[in-house]
Amino acid sequence: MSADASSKNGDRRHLWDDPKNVQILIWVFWACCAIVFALDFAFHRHPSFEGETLPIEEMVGFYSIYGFVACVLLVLVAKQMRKVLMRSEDYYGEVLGATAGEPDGGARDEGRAPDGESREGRDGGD
Amino acid sequence: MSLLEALLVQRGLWVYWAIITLMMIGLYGVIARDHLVKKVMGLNVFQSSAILLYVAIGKVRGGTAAILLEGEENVLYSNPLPHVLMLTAIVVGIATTALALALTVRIQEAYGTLEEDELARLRVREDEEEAALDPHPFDPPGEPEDVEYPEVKVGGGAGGAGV
Amino acid sequence: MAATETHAQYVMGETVRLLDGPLQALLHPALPLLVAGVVAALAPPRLRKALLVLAPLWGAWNLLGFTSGDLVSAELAGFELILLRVDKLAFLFALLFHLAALLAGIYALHSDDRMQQVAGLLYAGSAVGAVFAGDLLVLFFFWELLAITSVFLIWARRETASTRSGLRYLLVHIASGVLLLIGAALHWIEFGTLVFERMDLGSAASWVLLLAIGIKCCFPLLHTWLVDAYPAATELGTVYLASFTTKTAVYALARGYEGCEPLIWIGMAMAMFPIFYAVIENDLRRVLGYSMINQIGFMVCGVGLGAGLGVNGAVAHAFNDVIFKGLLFMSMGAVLLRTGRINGSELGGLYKTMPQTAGLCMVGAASISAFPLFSGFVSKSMVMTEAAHEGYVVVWLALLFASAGVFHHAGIKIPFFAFFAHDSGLRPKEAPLNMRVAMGIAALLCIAIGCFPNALYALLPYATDYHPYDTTHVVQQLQLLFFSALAFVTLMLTGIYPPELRSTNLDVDWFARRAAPRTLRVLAAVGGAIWYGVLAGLADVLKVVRSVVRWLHSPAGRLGEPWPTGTTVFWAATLLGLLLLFSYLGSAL
Amino acid sequence: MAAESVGQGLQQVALSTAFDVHFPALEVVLPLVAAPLCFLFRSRAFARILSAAVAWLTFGVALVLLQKVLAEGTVRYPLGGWAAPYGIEYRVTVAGAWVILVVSLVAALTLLFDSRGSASRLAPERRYLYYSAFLLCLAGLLGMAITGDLFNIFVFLEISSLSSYALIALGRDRRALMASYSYLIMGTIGGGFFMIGVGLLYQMTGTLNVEDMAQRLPAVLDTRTVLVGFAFLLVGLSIKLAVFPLHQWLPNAYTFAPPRVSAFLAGTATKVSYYVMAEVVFVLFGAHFVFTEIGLGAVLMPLSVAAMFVGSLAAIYQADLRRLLAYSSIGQLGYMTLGLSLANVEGLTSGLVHVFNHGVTKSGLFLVVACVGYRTGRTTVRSMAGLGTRMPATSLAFVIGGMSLIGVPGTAGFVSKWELIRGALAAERLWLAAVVLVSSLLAVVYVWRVVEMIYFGRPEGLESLGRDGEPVREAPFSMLLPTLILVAATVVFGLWSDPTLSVARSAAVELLGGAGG
Repeated sequence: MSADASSKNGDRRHLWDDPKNVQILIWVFWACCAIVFALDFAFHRHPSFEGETLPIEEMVGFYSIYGFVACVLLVLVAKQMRKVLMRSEDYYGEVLGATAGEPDGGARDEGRAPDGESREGRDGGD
Repeated sequence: MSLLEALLVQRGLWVYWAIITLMMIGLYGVIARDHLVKKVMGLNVFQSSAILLYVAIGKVRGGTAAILLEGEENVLYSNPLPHVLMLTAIVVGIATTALALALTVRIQEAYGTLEEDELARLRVREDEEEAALDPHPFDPPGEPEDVEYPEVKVGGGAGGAGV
Repeated sequence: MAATETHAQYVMGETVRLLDGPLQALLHPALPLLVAGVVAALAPPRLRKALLVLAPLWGAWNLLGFTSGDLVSAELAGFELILLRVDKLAFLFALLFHLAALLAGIYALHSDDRMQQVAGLLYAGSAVGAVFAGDLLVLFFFWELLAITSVFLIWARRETASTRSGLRYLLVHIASGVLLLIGAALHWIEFGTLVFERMDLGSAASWVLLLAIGIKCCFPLLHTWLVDAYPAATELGTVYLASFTTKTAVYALARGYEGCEPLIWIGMAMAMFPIFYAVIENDLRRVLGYSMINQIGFMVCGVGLGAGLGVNGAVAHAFNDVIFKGLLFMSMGAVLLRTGRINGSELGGLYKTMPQTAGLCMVGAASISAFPLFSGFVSKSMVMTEAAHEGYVVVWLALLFASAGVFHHAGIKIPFFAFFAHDSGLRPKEAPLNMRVAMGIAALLCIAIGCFPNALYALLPYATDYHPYDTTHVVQQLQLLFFSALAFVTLMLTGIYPPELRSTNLDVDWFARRAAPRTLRVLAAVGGAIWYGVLAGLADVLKVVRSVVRWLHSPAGRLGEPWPTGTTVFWAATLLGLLLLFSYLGSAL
Repeated sequence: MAAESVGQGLQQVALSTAFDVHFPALEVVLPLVAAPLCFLFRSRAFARILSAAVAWLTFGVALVLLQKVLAEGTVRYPLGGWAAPYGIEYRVTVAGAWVILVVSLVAALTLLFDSRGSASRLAPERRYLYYSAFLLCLAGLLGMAITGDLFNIFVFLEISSLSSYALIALGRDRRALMASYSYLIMGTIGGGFFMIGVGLLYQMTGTLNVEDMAQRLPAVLDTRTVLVGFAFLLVGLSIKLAVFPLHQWLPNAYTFAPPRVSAFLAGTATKVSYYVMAEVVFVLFGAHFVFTEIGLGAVLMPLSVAAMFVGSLAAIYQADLRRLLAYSSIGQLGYMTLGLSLANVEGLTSGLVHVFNHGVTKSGLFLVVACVGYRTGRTTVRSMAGLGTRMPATSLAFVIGGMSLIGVPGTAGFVSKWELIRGALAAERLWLAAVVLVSSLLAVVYVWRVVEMIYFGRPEGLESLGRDGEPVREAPFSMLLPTLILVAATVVFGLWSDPTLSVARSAAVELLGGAGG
């Protein structure tokens, strides 16, 4: 999904740099979903609840549908929450990492912050 | 009616009224007179009233002096003890008066006056001269006490050495 | 390990228990770590590093000498204090803490920071001490020690934001400790004992103590310290923090409130609400923080469900959580160390240069998502099963929802945004070896427990014959997880999924950090105006008083100046007159 | 000098000769005889040595008497061999012995103090008169505490008063004359009132012996004459005791008297009157009559509180150290009378222990001021500027004494204040305890003014030079020694309060037990 970004660092192409590979992965995933769903027909799931407490649980594909719906609902609700809850990063004043040295765009080769004095011991290499 | 009776009818109580009056005169003298010698005199009157009180206490109506007489028994005599005590009190009174008068002499020498209000003013001035050397932290600065003191001629020496 | 009366003795306390084996002097289990912490404070760097690894091993070896039923008490100021009480519950947690301390110790080997090393060891030691505390006073001692030692892990980041965050953290935890002390006092008053045993909700002490534990346990509305402080700590500090504080609280809850029904609902709420926050949170360690609250929700729920499978599930899940959550925090710590950033919006594509970290992170993600054959599966399902068994439909549905949600944010979001997603262009080095070793051990444990849960089950406080791997369970779980993932993939592909944005998301700490200060500021302004008005008035009054006092008492004042003789005599006469009048009236009556 | 340690003296003294039965008389006769001797020999050196020796002797005798009283109960001595109700009886109670101990101790130490410079207006060759008057004053004060005869108390009161008027008038400042005159007028009226009171009581009971009268009084307690007599006695004593508002003679008298006289009178005169008042109130009339029937507490308590505040507030404003200390004395006397007005064991104990504690403290502080005056030539607060380095021992002595005035724990002042607060609480008057604490804050203010000057004040210009233009340095040893002994005693008996408190307590119990005869 992030194929084009790799070239700017000039490093070798990695596995998921190739959209084809990603596409294959997605197809495999869909296949897995289908198989897992189909398992409901292959096995009889004994219900978690005894008796008639939650009959819907025994419905075919209950867990699959519940999982899917739950997650979509989760994301949609969370998205709406943003409208109410989201504030700028420095809403409370300070921002974490603001007073630390930001790596300059690339990888931090030694992982040592520019102001190494004050952050002594944060990392000592391998 | 009973009060008037107490005042006049009961015989003998008039002595106490006289003593109280005397005492009041003495105290009045001390309180109201500004002249130091007059105060001393007031004091003297006050002391006399106290002495008279004791004498009156000791007096027994119809009694004689408490002197042992040959051959006379069952003599009615006044209580001698208060009278004897008053000898001491009189001595004390004389000593006090003498000391007070001696002091007034010294005050006259030191200040040239015996009027207490003038002496008080002089003393206040002395106090303030002393205090001026020692500005008090709680005194607001630049707030002079603009009290005018009447000029009093200061005589005598500033406390001569030697009595 | 029967406690027979032969030889071996405790160093602390009075009770002497003799072990069957060779002459063996046992330290209080918390001592090895605490002593190591104190020694580390003075030791040179190499020794400190050695201690980080050796102290947990020594402690664990020492711990293994104890057995359920051991009791050490000491008398202090008339109180019989139980310094040590060993049972299966405490033993399991202590073992877990030693394991966590070992993992964190290995993870910390690259660092030279004395502050973090010392704080880490002492912190782990306090947690061990807390779970073995037999009474509320000893618990209070370690409870506060936990707070005081751990805050240095936050301050060790040495940034303004983290310092302030640490202060807030300390404040909350000191408050929790104070509540605990108050609760202990109330308990003493109500029951005449300080022994920390199961309580019934109802007494004032039990509520105060629940509040104290609830703060540390991140009950809803009391949880913000965690998502505030954990992301603020160092990459190493968070690993320590994630292992001890909340787990000690879970232990305390299991000890004191086993089977308390309100906990089921509290746990449910805890499992539910953080996942929404986790979806929109950018800081990946804060995502893990929310996920942690969600996992503790399962544990609280389990404790509430009561003896047997519920508590077993809670405890087992706590055990697993320390390992897989530790693994996730470790991987994020490695990312933070190597890139200096931790926001999802700034990361991505790190698999290219940190493939091992990415792989280990995914093991952790699989575990937290309760994938079959991973550790989360064998413990979380216990709580779920018990909830269903007890007939809590709503709770069960909510927990199922939360399970799906966990997979969503912790299982997919964390590894995806950090290591895959769009290429951020960052090409950091692979994590230091010691970190990879620590993560590797953790990952191995995750899989081992997932595959062979019976070893863990044997340690649980209640005997169990629970079998997680039946077809129904596995199929259910696979369906749930795959279709959760399907939802993620679908939303991603359709672009509905909310992008990672640099932002602050308001939580209930808004009330403490924003609303309260602002209200206070307004109040202060109003109050200040009034106050200054009052002060001005007071100043006027004082001025009057002062002038009156001066008028009376200064050397020239009415009472201060020496009166003329006549005046004094007048007063004497007046006083006499008054007294005579007084006596006259008195006698006339 | 061996007797200077009270602790040592309180130990069992094996002095059991036939002679010691005469000790009560000896206590008074010694200074009384020495006074005319001083006059006769007209030698300053002789007078000095004799008076100091007599003072120390009386102190020793007082110690023996106290120990004897504590061991055997009240010591009686019929003067001239006349039995009690008829003759004059010397009667040493615990409280009396306690007071004469304080008086003789303060006298001994102030006479040890080597007052140099021209502190009094007497020419050096006539200085023997000073000692003569001093000894008379001492005899009077001791006599008041020892005699068991009311009229005798009056006589001793006048002896001490007359000699103290003379002593005060010897002050170098001419204001001393007016101060003395004022005191004379007030003192004489006070004495007169006392005498009238005694006369009225004699009229009703026919006896002058305190114990005898105490036994006869209950029969006639409801007569108006007794009431009037009581009022006269009380007001008369209040004047001598400088109870607010009858305190105005005190500040100037203490301020302008010669230094040693200030120190001596501040430590003793009012304390003896306090004892006499306690005896009149508790022994003669009994607490029940005085506090329940007449309700004296309602009068004395407000006046005591007023004295605490008026004295302390006025002290804050004083420029002169001696006057500051004098006003502080008025406040401290307020504490003592407050203790008396509580009419319980704790309150009276606090008053009686304060007799010692305040006597020692205030005398010590007046001697400190005398040292300062000797070196700097002045006694204003300002003159203390920077003395912390130039007169370190003297400065420290002032600080310690000041702390005792405030009532800082560890000093003698604290012991009495603590006991007073206990008394207020025992009487269930919480507000009184609060008032005592608040008034202590005022003491902090006036003491701090001086302390600040000592350690942070900077002498300006000529002020850095002392008397006669010499640089200021530590006071000579002969002045410092008694000062430091007194100040050290405030610390010693602040920390080790058992002996003082226990004696004061048994005195208080004895006085209260004497209620109604």
